[in-house]
Amino acid sequence: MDGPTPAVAVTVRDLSVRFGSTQALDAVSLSLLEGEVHGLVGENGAGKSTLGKVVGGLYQPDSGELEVFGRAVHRWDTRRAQDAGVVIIAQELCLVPALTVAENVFLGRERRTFGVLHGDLRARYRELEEICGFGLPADAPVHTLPIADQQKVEIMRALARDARVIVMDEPTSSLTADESERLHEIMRWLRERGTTVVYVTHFLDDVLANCDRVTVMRDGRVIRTAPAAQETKAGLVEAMLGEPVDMLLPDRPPAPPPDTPPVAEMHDVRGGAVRGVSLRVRPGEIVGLAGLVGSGRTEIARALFGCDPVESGEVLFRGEPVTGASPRASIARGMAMIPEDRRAQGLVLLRPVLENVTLPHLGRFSRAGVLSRGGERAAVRELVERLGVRPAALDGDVSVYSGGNQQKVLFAKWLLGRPELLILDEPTRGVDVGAKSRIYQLIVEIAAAGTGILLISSELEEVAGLSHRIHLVRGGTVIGEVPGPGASVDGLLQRLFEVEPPPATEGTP
Amino acid sequence: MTATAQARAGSGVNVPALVRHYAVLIMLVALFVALSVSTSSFLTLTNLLNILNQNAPLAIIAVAGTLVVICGGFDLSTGAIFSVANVVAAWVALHLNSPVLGLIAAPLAGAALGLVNGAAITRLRIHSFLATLASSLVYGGLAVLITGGFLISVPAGGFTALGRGGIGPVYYAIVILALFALLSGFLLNRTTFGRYVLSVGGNAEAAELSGIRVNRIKLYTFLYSGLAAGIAAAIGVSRIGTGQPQAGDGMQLLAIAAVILGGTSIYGGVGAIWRSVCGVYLLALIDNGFDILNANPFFKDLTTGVVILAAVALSVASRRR
Amino acid sequence: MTATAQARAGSGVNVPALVRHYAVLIMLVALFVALSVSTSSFLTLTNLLNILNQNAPLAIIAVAGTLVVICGGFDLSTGAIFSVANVVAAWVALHLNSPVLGLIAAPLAGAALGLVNGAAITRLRIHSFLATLASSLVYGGLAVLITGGFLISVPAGGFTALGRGGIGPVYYAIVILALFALLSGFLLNRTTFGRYVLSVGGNAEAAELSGIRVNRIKLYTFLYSGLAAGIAAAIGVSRIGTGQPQAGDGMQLLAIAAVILGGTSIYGGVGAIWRSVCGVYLLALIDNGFDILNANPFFKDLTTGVVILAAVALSVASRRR
Amino acid sequence: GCNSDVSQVYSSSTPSSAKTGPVKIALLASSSQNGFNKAVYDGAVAKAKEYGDVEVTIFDGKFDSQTQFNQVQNVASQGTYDGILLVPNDNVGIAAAIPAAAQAKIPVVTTLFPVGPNLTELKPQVDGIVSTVAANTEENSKKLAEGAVKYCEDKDPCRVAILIGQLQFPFDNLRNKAYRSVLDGHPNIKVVATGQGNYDRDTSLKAMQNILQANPELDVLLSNADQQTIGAQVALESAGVDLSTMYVTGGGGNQEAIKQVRAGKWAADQVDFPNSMGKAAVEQLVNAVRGKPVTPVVDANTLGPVPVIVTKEILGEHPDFAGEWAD
Ligand SMILES: Nc1ncnc2c1ncn2[C@@H]1O[C@H](COP(=O)(O)OP(=O)(O)OP(=O)(O)O)[C@@H](O)[C@H]1O
Ligand SMILES: Nc1ncnc2c1ncn2[C@@H]1O[C@H](COP(=O)(O)OP(=O)(O)OP(=O)(O)O)[C@@H](O)[C@H]1O
Ligand SMILES: [Mg+2]
Ligand SMILES: [Mg+2]
Repeated sequence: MDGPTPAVAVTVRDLSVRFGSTQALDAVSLSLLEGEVHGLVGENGAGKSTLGKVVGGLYQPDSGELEVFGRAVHRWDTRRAQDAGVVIIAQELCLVPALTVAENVFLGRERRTFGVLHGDLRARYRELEEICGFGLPADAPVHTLPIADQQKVEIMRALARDARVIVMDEPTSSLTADESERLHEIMRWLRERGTTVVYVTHFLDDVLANCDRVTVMRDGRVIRTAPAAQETKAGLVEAMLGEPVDMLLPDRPPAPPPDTPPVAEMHDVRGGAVRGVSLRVRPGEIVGLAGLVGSGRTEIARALFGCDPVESGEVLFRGEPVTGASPRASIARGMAMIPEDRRAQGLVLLRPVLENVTLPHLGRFSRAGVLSRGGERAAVRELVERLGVRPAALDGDVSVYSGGNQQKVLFAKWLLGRPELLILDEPTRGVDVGAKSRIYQLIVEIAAAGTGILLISSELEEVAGLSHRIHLVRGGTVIGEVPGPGASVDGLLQRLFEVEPPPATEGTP
Repeated sequence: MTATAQARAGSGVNVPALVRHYAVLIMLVALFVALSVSTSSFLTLTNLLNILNQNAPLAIIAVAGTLVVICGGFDLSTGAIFSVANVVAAWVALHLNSPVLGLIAAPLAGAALGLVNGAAITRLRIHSFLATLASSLVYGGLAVLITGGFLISVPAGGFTALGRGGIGPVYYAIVILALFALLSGFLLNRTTFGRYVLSVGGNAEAAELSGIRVNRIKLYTFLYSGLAAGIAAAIGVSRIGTGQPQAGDGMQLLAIAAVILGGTSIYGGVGAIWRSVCGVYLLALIDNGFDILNANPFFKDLTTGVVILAAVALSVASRRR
Repeated sequence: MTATAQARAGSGVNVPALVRHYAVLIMLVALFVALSVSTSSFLTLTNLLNILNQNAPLAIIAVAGTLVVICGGFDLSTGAIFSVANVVAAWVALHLNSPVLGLIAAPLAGAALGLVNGAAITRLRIHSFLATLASSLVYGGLAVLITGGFLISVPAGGFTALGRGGIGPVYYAIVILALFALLSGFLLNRTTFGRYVLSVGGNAEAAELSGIRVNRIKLYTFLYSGLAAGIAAAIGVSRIGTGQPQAGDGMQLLAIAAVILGGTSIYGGVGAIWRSVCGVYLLALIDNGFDILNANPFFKDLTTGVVILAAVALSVASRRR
Repeated sequence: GCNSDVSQVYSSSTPSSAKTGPVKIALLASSSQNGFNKAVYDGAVAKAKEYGDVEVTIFDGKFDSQTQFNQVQNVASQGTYDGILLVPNDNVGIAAAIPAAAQAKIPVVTTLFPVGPNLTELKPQVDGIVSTVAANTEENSKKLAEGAVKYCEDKDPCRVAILIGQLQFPFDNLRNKAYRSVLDGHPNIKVVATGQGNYDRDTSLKAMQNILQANPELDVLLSNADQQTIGAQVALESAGVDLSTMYVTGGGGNQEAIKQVRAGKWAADQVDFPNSMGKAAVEQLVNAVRGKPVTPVVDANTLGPVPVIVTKEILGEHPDFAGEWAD
């Protein structure tokens, strides 16, 4: 940066936070300048969110100092932080479900006279919407929105606060590439206005392209802070993980011969947001679903897994028509699904790691309904080690695990069952680069062992790089298919944005 | 119900949604019509005013209780607060020889006890279900101690004006209920306080993140609930002219039943004041019906149970597709 | 409390965690010691056995209620089920002239009514709080109808053996409670059923997606709770020798209070059987203490409320950092 | 009536249990927070003072039969008390606890109700009960109803509303049946409504308002409890009914009720004498403890200065009687 040295917005000095036996932050010192986009990277559990939450007033540090705009703060909570202009977009979506989009966005910042609300909510919302351009309906209750849209609401909520410092903790984890780009534009716009943005993300390319400075964290400590221009992706990765990691996608497993009978098929399935879908997955094949957010990929997966009713069409598993579909029946047939919302749909946060992993497989670890806990522990310990879940405690409290480690626990849960069909809905959301490459490796191994995989991801590189075949999804139907090898992100995007959608029936696998 | 199913249910305005929303009103109207045709004594101004008047104290408690439940809490102490407030009113009226002071003392005492509830819940971070269960025992004991276990009879005169008098044929109690319900509805829907109540009940963490003082909002709802119980007690004690330490026994459960019957979620975040009032009067109509039809009281509880189930089933059936 | 505060609390095993976990036990022991030193009448075998025996039916209900609460439900109908089961037992014993059949009929009746609860809750998809509130009214009405409002006196003889007899000085009721609590603890901690109960209470949607029949698990917990109320009723009616339609009044609230006092979360997902039993006996010791210390009964409710608050505050204080 | 003035020697435990010296009595009130029980207690204490070496302690039964059951057991097992004075919450459930007292050789005197399956049998039905200080509920209820019949003689139809505590309570059921057995024999008498007052003013007020709605013209109000009549009075008066033109009754004989009867507003009241009952019960209990002769049945109707059913005229003859309790 040129010109006069910019003023310091936030300084933290020797900040430490300890949770039980975990030292989440260990004497962290860092300064954030006014008008900079400051990248914060590190592997899962490095302490990024914890740092953000301390700055945002959600957590109290055990020791250390916090200085905001030159003033040392002592009592610090979300309210005081917001009054000082510090706002955080938490990693885990945190909205009031029954309130509308606009109400959520301006929550706590309502205009009022003697406590009586003004009627200008919609006008204010429109103003903000002009800046963001997300196109969300102001009056929809947020619980009716897909996750990605909820994330946009979170972003708008932070903007609505006219903050001088915004901590964005993985704001793009459910956004598609173009929406992420919108956010990056917003960041630049904020920077011009002198706002400080802390950008926590696992997308290192985004960090390098959009941040002024980058701080790398590992094990609760700051490794280094440097101008983004001086960093490289490989350098960041090595600093994060303490060792260089091969970031190339693994090779696809060999595709099954085309005449292999499919393990699962959908024939013109309709129901809810699914409007006529046909596809098939063969054993050992990785089939990707590419689509924009809200295109209905999750709905397709849920219909296949039996969570949502199928109104017409047919689902076949190993050639047999599926009747009386339910998650239970699907699991019994040999399917498994890692849902997109790991906290709401995947994990029982109140129960320890062990119980979460074995939940669908208790039949195996019990006789006449009585559990054999030794067998359970042995099986789970093996998986936890294989997947590198951290902390590696079987009785660990998953609710406080970092996002990436929660995702690994979910993988462990379904890998215990050796499914014939594995549905993965955003399997690497919020996962660090190291873990990501381990998950890719896993996907490939699982497929190589003969499991059919249906892969849904908003990271088109993943879909393009791992799938044998890719279905393009729009408006709840499959609008086309491209072979995986040779597919490019740009090519996929172009097809997805095609103005004139072909008729739904064209989507033959 | 899963979140997605909920999401699905939440979209668009259609007949099932209306039924769900208005189930309690529909039941109320149905019972109203049934009673009107089955006996001529039902549909008279006096009877209707009586029903409204009789249950106004309970309805006032349920109105404030709606805010508590929407905010994610439970107030099981309103009955005990009613008891304390009603003996305090009688005590003050008798010993300070001022009916007016007595009647003013009740809401004040109620608000004070509600404040204690709120402080205990937010300071000690106890769940309100347990905290108010405990405080209801404490308050109940307090009411008995104030009276020494006896009744406090206030000589008639000004003291009974509030409970027995009215504006024309309309009892004051009805007027107070109407005002209180309107005020509460306004608070809930048109003020930042109401917005915060909804958000704290809907997702306390999100509210906290938005800079809302979650504890303070919770505290206010319990204060409000205590105040309402105090107002109800003023009406009740004035009607009877006697402070009784057991006067409020069981009211808290009826009030909560009415709130939930009105469709307010016990998980908080959503609800409506008017539906709780409908809930109170749905239960009241059953009572009234049994009395004026001279039906066998053995069947009253049974009927009440069935009506509640029917109302809820109606609202739930419409949720299916 | 916000989720973050909760999350913060959840880590590591340390002294505060122990206090939190054992708060109810600590209070129980403290009260036990206090009573032992303050009067010689307390620490006698007879008195202790009496306390255990007297509260065994309530404890049995609380034990099963723990499973219901852990599974995310609420059973407000156990008192009414107790009433029905106890009049059914008396009726059968009297009219079929078989004490044994009568005593067997109670648990069966209880289980049947619990099944009806469970079916209503899962089929109609009503929240259990409201459903069991309604069903408790229906069942209460049923109990009155069975008796016609009178008592059903069973001629002494075999009928009272269960309630009054015992193995040596140990009443059968205590033995049954011990077995039932052990069985329930085993079910919760060592069986797939228990694991499912915990996960359904913790996150019903995740459980459903893991292939668990959520509704069936819920239904079983209510069935179990009804069965427990029936067993409790068999003991109770056998003790008294008479079926009374009001026998169970108020039991449901005491049982739930004990469960929550034992630290089981009203949101489900976590809890322990033995702590509910401690909760029951903590309340029982207060009662017993007042009686044998000859303390002014005016202060009993007040004291109970304060002890509950103290127990909870103890467990919560240790949660802070 | 069942009253029996024949003295019998308390014989169910051996005379060797006779005790000299101070006597400690546990008064198990149905609820200590209740005027009626308080009056029993006051009477008991007064009598104890007369003795000088007798002490009475009150226990709170919380209107809950299980609580009282436990209290009997606890008292029996502790050995602190020499006798139990019982104001029972229910007649049958508590009976099961009495044998424990009998075993511990602690005599029990019951007031207000007999203990045992038969509510109309005053003679001790359970081993351990040495004396019943009570009146026959059925007969008293019939007497109250007979007053109404007399009032109705030249009225056709004569519309009667009954306000009963709670029909689910056996003794209230008994009272209601007793009323009906008297009234139903008279074709001119129509029982137009039966409401439940739950011994509570507010509940009774509501019930009466509702009843008046369907039956604006009432001739008789039969109520088994004064508290209920007081609540009903509010409803009647605010509906513009002059009580003196009706036949209004109450039950219990509390001070308010006696005032109303004297004022001519209520036509009759069925009087209880809790204070005298407390005294009489202590007397029997002390006799039992000391091995003196015990009267197994003390008819409570005979304990007070006035007959069990009082009217304005009767009270006129007893200007000093004010009622033995206040609620
Ligand atoms: N509330 C809490 N209680 C206990 N431990 C916690 C809590 N929050 C975080 N931790 C632990 O602190 C460490 C740092 O967590 P944090 O969430 O800050 O990591 P992160 O860098 O944001 O990781 P991710 O990239 O996965 O989001 C982790 O080991 C986590 O398990
Ligand atoms: N239950 C439902 N009923 C009707 N429409 C729904 C329902 N659930 C979601 N939708 C809508 O269907 C569309 C597809 O949503 P879905 O979440 O399946 O998209 P997606 O492609 O998986 O996107 P994401 O990236 O959020 O996972 C969205 O527009 C959403 O609003
Ligand atoms: Mg994080
Ligand atoms: Mg999706």
